[in-house]
Amino acid sequence: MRGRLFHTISLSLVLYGLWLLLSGHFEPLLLGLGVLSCVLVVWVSHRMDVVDQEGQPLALTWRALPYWGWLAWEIAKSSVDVTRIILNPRLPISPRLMRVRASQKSELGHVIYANSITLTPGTVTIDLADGELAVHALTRETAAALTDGEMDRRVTAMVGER
Amino acid sequence: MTPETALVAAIAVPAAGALLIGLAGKAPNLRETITLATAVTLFAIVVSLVLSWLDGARPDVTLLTMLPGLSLRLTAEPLGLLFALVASSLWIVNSIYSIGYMRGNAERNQTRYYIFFALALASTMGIALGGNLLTLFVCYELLTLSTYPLVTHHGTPEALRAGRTYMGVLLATSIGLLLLGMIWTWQVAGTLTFTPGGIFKDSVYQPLIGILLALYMFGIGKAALMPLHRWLPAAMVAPTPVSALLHAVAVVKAGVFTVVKVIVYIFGVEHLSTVISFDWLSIVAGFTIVAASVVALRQDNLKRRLAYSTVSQLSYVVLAAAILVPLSVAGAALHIAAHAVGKITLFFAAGSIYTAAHKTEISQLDGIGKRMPWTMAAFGIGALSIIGLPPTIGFASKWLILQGAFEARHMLAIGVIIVSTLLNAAYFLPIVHAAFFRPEAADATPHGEAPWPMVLALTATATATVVLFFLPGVPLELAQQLGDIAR
Amino acid sequence: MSFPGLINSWAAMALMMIGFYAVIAHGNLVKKVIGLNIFQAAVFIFYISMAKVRGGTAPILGDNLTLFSNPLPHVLILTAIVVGVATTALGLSLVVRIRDTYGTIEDEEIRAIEAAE
Amino acid sequence: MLAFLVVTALFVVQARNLFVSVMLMGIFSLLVAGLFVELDAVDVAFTEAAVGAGISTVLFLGTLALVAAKERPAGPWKPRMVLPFLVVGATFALLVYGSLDMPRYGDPNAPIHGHVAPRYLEQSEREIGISNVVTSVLASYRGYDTLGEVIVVLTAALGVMLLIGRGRRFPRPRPRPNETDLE
Amino acid sequence: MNQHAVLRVVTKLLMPAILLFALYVQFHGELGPGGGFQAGVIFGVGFVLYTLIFGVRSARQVAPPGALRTVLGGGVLIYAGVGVAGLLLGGNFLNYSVLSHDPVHGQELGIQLIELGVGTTVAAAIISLFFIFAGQDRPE
Amino acid sequence: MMLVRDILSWLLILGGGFFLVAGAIGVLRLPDFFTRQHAAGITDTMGAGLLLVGLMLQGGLTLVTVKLVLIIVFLSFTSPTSTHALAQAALSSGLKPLLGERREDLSSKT
Amino acid sequence: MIVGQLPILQVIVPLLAAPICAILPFRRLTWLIALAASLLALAIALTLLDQVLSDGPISYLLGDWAAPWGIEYRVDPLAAFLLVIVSALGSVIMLFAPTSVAREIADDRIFLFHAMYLLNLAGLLGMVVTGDVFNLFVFLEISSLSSYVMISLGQSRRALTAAFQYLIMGTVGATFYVIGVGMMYMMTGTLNMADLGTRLPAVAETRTIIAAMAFVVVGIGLKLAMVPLHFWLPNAYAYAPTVVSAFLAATATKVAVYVLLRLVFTVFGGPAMVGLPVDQVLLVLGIVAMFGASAVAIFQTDAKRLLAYSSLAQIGYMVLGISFLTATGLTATIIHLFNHALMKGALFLVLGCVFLRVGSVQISQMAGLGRRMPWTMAAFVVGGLSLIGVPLTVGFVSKWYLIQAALEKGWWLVAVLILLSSLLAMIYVWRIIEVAYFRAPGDDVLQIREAPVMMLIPVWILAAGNVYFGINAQQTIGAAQSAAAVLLGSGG
Amino acid sequence: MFNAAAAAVLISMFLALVRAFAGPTVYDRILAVNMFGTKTVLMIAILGFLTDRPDFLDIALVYALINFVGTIAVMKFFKYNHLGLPHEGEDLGDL
Ligand code: NA
Ligand code: NA
Repeated sequence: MRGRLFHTISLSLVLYGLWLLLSGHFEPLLLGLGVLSCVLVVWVSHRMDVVDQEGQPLALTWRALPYWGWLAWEIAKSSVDVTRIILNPRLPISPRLMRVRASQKSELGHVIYANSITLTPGTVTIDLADGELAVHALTRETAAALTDGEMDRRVTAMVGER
Repeated sequence: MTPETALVAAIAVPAAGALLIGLAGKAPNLRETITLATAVTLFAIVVSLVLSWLDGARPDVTLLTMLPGLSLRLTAEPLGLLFALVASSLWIVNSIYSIGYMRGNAERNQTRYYIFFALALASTMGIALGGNLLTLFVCYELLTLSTYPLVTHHGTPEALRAGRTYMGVLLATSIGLLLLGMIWTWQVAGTLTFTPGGIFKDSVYQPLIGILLALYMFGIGKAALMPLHRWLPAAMVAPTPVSALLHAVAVVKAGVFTVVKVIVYIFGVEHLSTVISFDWLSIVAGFTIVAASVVALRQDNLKRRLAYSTVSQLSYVVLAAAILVPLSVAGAALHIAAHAVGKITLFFAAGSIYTAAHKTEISQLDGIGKRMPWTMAAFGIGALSIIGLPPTIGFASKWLILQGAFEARHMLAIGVIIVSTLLNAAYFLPIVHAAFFRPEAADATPHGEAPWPMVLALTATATATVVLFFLPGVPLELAQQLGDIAR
Repeated sequence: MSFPGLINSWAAMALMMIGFYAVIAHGNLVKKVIGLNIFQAAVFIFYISMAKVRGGTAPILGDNLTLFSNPLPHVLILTAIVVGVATTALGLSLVVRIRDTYGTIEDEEIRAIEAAE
Repeated sequence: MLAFLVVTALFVVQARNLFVSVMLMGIFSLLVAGLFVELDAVDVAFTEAAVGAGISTVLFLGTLALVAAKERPAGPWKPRMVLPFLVVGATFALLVYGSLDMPRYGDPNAPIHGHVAPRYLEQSEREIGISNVVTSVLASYRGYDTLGEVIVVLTAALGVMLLIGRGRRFPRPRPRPNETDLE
Repeated sequence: MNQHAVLRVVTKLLMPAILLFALYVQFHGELGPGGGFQAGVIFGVGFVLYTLIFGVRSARQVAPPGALRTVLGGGVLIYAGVGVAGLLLGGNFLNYSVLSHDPVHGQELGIQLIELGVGTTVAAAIISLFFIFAGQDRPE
Repeated sequence: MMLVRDILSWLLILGGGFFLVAGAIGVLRLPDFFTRQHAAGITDTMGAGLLLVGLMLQGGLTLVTVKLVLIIVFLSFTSPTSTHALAQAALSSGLKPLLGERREDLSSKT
Repeated sequence: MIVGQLPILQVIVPLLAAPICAILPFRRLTWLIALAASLLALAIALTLLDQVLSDGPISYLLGDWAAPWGIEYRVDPLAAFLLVIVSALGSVIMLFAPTSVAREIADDRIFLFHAMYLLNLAGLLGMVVTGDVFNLFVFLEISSLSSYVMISLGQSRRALTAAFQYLIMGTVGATFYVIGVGMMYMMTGTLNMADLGTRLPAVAETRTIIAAMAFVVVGIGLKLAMVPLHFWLPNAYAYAPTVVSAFLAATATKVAVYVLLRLVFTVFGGPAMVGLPVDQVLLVLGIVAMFGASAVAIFQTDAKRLLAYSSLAQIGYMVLGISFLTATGLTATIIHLFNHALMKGALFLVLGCVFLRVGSVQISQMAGLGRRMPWTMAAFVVGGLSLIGVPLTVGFVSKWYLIQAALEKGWWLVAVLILLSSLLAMIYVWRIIEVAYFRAPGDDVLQIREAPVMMLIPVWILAAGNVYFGINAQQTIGAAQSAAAVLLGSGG
Repeated sequence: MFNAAAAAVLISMFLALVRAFAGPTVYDRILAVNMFGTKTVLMIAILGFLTDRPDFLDIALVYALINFVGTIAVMKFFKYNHLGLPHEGEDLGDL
């Protein structure tokens, strides 16, 4: 119960922040409407039952920033690699399917890991069940980059399970 | 009762009668009492109207304005009064006769029958007393509609087919031609009020008058001008009293009445006589007279022979009006009355024969005069009147027409009248002869006269046929007044 | 001389006719609704094209802006778009019902079924 | 852009797989919306994207899930198949005929820019007080049209409820005559 | 697709933001593109997403049909109610200027309110439309 | 300072454009659905990302930048999600990925 | 104050009643709301008619924005006359509805049906009072969409295909209309009808305006089922619930004719506009409709379909009246709008009674009904006679003016054709009357009894209207004449 | 500069369109449409800068949202041939 209240408050604050960002207007009327809007959204969200740890991983925000930075760099590197392959007249690809174990315990962790894999060019998560991911990789190299497990570790660290 | 009230009452009484008959539907005696009472009241009203008119009253009532500038309006004038008089008086007789006929033949749907009969009479009164063409037209259509259930009374496929012909011809002609003529007239003349001398100004384009006349003459299907006569024999499937009153008196007379009325009050006799294209009407009427008589000659069914005789006789009226001299117009008016009395007698007789002997064909009538002396005597008198021999009123009207024809030197009319008189004699006298002087067929079932109300009725009309010859009185007076108006 | 100035209209008109053709020539009911959508979208283009003023900008007032495209057709088409989607929704729900009761959404087959009744 | 549109539309119409048609319709809508942005009609683009690419697509998919997603192949050629071509041809001819006297694209002197509309651009800020002229016209000057638009939405929603909303779709079996009086 | 972890988590994460964005569009329509209609659509699309992931039955518990119908009609009544208010305050139907002492302020207020009516009706309409289409029994 | 920002943003935008086109070419060239997904991924991540960041630099510290950030965030959540969902749907519907070492092998299999 | 607001109240009363009905899922309550709204609309319409006949046209500015910047409502005698027709027929039909609707529509949907009816009514009323061509489109769609829904509620599955066909044709028509409006707007910069009327002459000769005219007329022609754009109508009317057939037949096509009148005269300037041979085209189409549709009607076996084809023929009369471009011709069209509403309203309601008792409106199933349901069938006779144009019914009045208009122009052949076509009406009406009265009833007909009084009252209100306004046509003709005068006057 | 970006976006849109037309599987088409949608988001963003009215990014955001939901809907359609079911066989509840 306490957790739920916490999530509600944190959601409200996040939403109001988002409102201010979107609006950019600070007249009383719009600020007031913002409050009303947030209340309405929180209420609906409650009815939808999306207010929980899974829905509002607020706690991750601070740890997420460095991870995002790292991920962005990974994406950039792989993008260049994959682009090279695509533009190579010989199209030197070697597509493969592989299974990867995710070490996170929560589903949230699995999802973050899966999406990170997908975001990185050259690998796509095509199935996720019980912590085991099926990944389609474009080349042997991209597959290898995944199997070294660094991304898995970083995600686990971010969701605070280590 | 003021003449104005009487004018309205002439229509309201039979209409109210229809309502009461409907309410009394469950009690046959009451129902038929109401029928008779209504008929008598109506007759009294018409008589009072006639008397006040002869006293110089000129009632004219506007009921309501239907369209801007066009109202439903009632006016008394000689032709209409004569027609009303004939129809209302014969309705009394016919009601008595109907009671006998309907009960004698155990017909179904009797209440419907009496209701629509009363409505038909109300419509007929409207036609007779309509003060303008619109009123007349409205009632003319209502007459068609109210008689449709009477024609199809039996509901048999044959009756339905006849009903379709009846409605088809009458509505098609009236809506397709008469209405067009009427609206066109309204367009040209700006009025539809019946006016002595007609409503068209001299400036109206002459060929248009010719077209309008054609629209009227063929639009008035009830006048049964050939080739639009088919509905009349078809209507003979109806019970005989219907044929008697409606198809000898009300409906067909409404047709020729309208013809005369239109010629006298819309075109004007004088005005029309200046239109060169006009004489085709005499030719068509004359042809109808002769042709229908020839057809009648060949019918074995008694009612059909009477029907074709009617077709022929109606054209007498048209022909008389078409001669366009006052005398013949008066003759036309009188012929409406004369033919009515005579022909209703003949139909009554035919109905009596059917009721008493269940015979419908002329060839079955040998020797029937001995079993039904009253009926066949009346038949003989009626036949004389139709042929136009004295001492019957039929002679008087024919005489007037012939006089007019001579005055106008209308050789065609004279010839047609003579030929058709011979034909009339040829198709009626053999029946009388056979009834009285031929021996009865060997296997004949014995029967007597028809029920007494029927005999009473046909005796009355036969008597009237003769009496009117000696005492033409009011009818002749009215006919002559019309002649004066046409002058 | 008139060519470049009317190309927008003509393209819109060609689109209209593509949609219109689908509506009247195709027997598949869903295709007819799709055709209506194209037809209407093309009409929207026609309206919005007429609103354009060369060198103008969107009719949202702001500093330093003077020349705007005509806002009225925009307003009209906003309404028309909504009307269009409302029609689509209704049309499709009818298609669903027709599929339920006839078992087909092909015009010809439906007609054959009705003729056989 | 226009060429894209025409090609897409042709593919939409020609595809026998209705699903493909619907997908391409989505693209078509996006293209139209893009065109609207280019033509300064941002509000309209917004709506077209949301409605054409979003709602319509979803509705079509919902329908295709319930009906066959394949269109019957066109039958053999029959003479009456000329009729649609004639109708479309005549309509197109009329459209092009009508277009010949139209103001040219982007012409700032076209009649529509000289009458009625200028007031919206010049006075609305003073009269209504908001910067989006489209909103001003939509919500105030022609607010009644917009009310009508909302009513149309209401009508469609209620209509779909009536047509395929759940519950008994067909009335109970026909009762015997005379039993149906309510009171 | 409830079983589908990736979709479920991402949807949960985005849902409040989508709804809030809808309301942002709702209330900023007069400043830029957007307004009641677009807001209603976005709000409705949020529900569509929710329904896609969690199923019609759960979604119907969030927005019961009776309530949806009320909101649907209610939006129209809000809009027309503003019009009638103008009428009662001495103007013609849909005259917002009379809603406040300052006509321009009245206009702004009126527009906000009617946009709210639009948004409400449109959102409810889209949600119910999708519920109905997605909630059909399949043929056969 | 302005110049540096402009140059940087142009570079980013150009880079984004390059990846967009390259990825799109990949979508055309690659032999099957699963391999094409990778190319599409490039356009969604690198292409869109660089382009939007470039635009952000143009926009400066304004509402525009905020919205661009929101777009990037939103895309970064939804793009992999839909890619993933699509791949899963394709796989579960029975679409078999081409697997193998070299392009020649693959094309002989198609 | 209220008096000045009548034009808008005319529309928003039913418009607001609709969402209220949608919110309240109660069959009887929503019926009462619908009935009350209709009656209120009728009262408003009558007041408006009275006002405009004595004080001249009323202009109502929505939101107080001056035309042409805002949307204008404009009530002139013609509009007021149509308002009376629509709201009167709506009221009577709502009075009739409960039993019939309970028979033909599932219980849990009736409240939504009432909402749909109100939307349709509001849409039609809105189309009539508006003075803005685009606002007309919006309300056209409101009424169209609700029509599609109401038609599809018919019991036969063919109602669905009929509604779909109507939806497609109707939407194509509306889109054509929008194209036409776009072209007009393009050339004039305005959407206000009166403003268009003054600004169009300057550009009347342009090809754009000629094309616009064609699109607008074809678009509205589709809505009005003007032959040859009529394919959707017979099925739609035949398979819709009877109440819906009655309401649509009595009002929707009338409003479409009204719109055509408005556009041809107020916007395009009527006789003054000689760009296109609109009058000749209308003349030919009208005559073709009169004969073709009547001829088809004769061979129908389903009474509702028969009446539907008859409606097409009657629309032909109205189109014909417009084609004369004269005061009398317009009077004929306008008076026939009213008269035909009375006839078809009565006839369709009679079929509602028949369906209630017999469960079918096949003509062959109606044998002997004249005896089993005397009041119902008597009303049918009255309505049928009116359709034929027998005197003392409204049909006669219409015919009178139409023929007079033809003769006035010297087109006597057209007059003859009008009369001949009414003979066709006689044939198809008589087919039913004959079966009902003179054909022996089948066994299952024997246990049928008369329709409930609550249904007979509205039926007879309309039947009596057929007679009353046939005998005393002064008021209606007066209104029609002033409406025609305004149309011609505004055409300059 | 913006023109160059717009050109790049347009080229990739065009290529996506080709893939959408060519298929061959529906998944290829979905992929192409999704990609096309994302490119439209970029296009709108760039157009905002091109026309000097960069405050239309809300539209781009809406596009992105619609595109996402649309793709999910399409996939659900293909996976379950139904948009409303959480998984097969479950009761759908009432209106
Ligand atoms: Na990837
Ligand atoms: Na806005």
